[in-house]
Amino acid sequence: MTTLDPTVEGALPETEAAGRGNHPPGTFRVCATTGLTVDLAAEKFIKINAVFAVVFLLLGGIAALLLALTRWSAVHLLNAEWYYRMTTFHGLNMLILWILFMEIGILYFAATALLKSRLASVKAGWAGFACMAVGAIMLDAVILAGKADVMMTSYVPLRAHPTFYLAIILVAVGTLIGVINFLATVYIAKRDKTYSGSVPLVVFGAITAAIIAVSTLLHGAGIMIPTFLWSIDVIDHVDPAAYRLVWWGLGHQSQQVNVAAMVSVWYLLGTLTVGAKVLNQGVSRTAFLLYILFINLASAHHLLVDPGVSAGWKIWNTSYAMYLAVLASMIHGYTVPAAVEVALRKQGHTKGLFGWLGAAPWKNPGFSGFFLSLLIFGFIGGITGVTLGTEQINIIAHNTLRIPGHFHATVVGGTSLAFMALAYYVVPLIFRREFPLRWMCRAQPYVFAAGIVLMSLGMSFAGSYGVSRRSWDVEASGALHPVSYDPSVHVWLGVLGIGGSLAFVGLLMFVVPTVLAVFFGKRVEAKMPAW
Amino acid sequence: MTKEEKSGDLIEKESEHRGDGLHHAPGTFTLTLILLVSFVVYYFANWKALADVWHVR
Amino acid sequence: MSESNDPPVHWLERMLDNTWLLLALGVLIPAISYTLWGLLELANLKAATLP
Amino acid sequence: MSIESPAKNWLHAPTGTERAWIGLALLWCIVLTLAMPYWHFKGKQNSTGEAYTVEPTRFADRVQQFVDSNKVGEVNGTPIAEPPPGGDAYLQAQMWRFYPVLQFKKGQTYRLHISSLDIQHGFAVLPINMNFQVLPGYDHVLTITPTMAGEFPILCNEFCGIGHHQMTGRIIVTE
Repeated sequence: MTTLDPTVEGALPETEAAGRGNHPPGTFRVCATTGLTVDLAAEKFIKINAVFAVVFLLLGGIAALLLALTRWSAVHLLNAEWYYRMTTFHGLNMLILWILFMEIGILYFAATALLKSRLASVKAGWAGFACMAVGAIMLDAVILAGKADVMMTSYVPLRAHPTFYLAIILVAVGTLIGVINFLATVYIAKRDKTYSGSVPLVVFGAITAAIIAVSTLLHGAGIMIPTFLWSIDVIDHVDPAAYRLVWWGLGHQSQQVNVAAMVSVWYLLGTLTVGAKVLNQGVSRTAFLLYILFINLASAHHLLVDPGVSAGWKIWNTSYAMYLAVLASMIHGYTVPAAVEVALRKQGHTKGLFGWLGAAPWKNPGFSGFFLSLLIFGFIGGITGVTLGTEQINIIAHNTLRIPGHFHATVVGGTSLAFMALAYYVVPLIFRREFPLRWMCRAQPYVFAAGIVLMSLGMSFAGSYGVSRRSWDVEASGALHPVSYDPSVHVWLGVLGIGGSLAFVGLLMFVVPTVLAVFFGKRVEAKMPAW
Repeated sequence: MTKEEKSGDLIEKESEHRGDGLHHAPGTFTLTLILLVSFVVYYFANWKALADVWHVR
Repeated sequence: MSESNDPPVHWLERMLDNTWLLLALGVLIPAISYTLWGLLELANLKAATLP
Repeated sequence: MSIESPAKNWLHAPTGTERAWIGLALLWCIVLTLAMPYWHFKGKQNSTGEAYTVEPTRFADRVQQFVDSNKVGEVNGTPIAEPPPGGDAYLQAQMWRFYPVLQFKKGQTYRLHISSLDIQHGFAVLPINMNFQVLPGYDHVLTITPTMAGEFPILCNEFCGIGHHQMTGRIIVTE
């Protein structure tokens, strides 16, 4: 296999030396590798957000291993109390904390480096970060203290300690401040004409993520504030059906933020790793527009077998108004790899249908992580998601293990893996530290992807026999009326356990080199060493 | 839109002519076709599974 | 934005460049189609007669 | 480049394989869009969300009345209640049991009312794997027709506290 040397040099054009945007002197540096102007304040925020993100990834990952080893019925590690506690802890650390901290970092990067702009407000940056950090620490503390065994969804009238709701509100407010700071930066960049024409595609994708995030966080405030007031007995009732409806405006829409951010990262890594160009700006941006307009209706997927909302509401919203957001994902699923294919063909890898794919830089974890993320998201996450989210099909899927089987392929195999791939560029370019243990980095995306795929398949198959998600004991031992499953269920739960453990190894293979690089890595003085 | 490309293949020339758009990505197209076929199979298999359960309204 | 001698910019392109319009649409569409419609249906449920 | 600003007038119609793929994808999305309304009218399995608001205590009273007048036996200390074909059946979910055990006749249609007395629960019929949500304050009505005979465990599939995994019940379907 030919390894394309993915030196960013050559893959990127010489950026004009003139454009310094609106940075006051002394507040920016020019990246020796990419030629981008890096705002020093924004750089600081990208760094602390990334560090916090990785800490929560590790915490959530440890919980993940414990959960996988509990669902693996032959091991059944934790007791019931800690199993449910860890499920709550894992969900919030992974789906909320790891991903939100990463996303704020990505937004700050997109608005400042790619638009050659200063950050709109450093104070707002600190305020947002402080809210998020304090909220996150409170959240983890109250869960570990055993005061909030309510799952990530915390469906009322199941009740957690008020600190739990307050912590989520703080995280949401902090994130909203970050998102507004991003939008304000986009505004001042346009006002100060730091770029001409339209914003770069990656920034457009980041704007898409930010817009979805605004809707998400408004729903979050709309439900968590009344729930907090209920938890301190200021109001006496929160309607459970209304809670589910508005809560999923937070819970599912936040996953759409991930989709938009992940697709932007795909485009970015396509450019950074093989010099891919956007084939058709209009097509890619229109696809993002379809996300902005329609993807948030998909929160209805969680209410398909609920009482109260009508079939009309379910069908219309479940179809995202006509599957237009699915169309958007199918478009990105073509344009992203096609851009890679065109770039590699232009570099001379023209043999056959897939010669370009064989010649791709598979030893560059930035590339392999990104491409595996694309494949897992599309082939497993996307297909299962649209199918399970069909109004009637949901009857045979709701709250079974098929659901986590689906979203681990989208959020973990898709988003998390893409963000890890991005980190292989963030650390040398933003932290300016070299990765040690490069063999481990090269192998990491494969190990992690294999683990997640196995785990996702194990969950999906076990779920198709009706095994419930979030159940400590699949055999329901001690229950008044016994429950039994097809014996193959235990084989699939074993696959889940093995896959989950393998994914945890893959996670450590990411965290260890990243932490070593950030704190002890060799300084990158000039250009980033090629992967 | 000014572009200077090292390779002078025909498709690139033509695509410059038209602005954006025309490109040659048969591998990706094949991959996406495989995706579509898997999608169709999985989707209808689920409708089939649904048709086997109790009737409910 | 564009100088007078430029060809006119397509409406879709102008829309895609208008972050604030997109923000408004992105918040309003789900708020109406998902949230308001859903809450209205829940609010209009009848009490059970329990025959 | 995805990280550079394109010059104005970048909007162009897709061409080549890109155009072909978008066409195919759009076609598939139309199929997806039509499938749900089609099944709503022609299919036998639909979740229409029929529901009414109800006080949990009133619901519990109705369940007890249903059990008292329809009791046909007892299993593991739980009464078995058999509604008349075409009639109303009541199932109450609470931490951590379903009450009562229901007995149906195969091929008959029943209006099954499910509600919760305390927090949210799930209603999963095994091994056929049908799943519905159960909320306190809402009488969720499933117009259900069992199509096979046998004993079917039911299971809570929504987290409801430390005893969640032991929350089971049963539906018996006779020929």
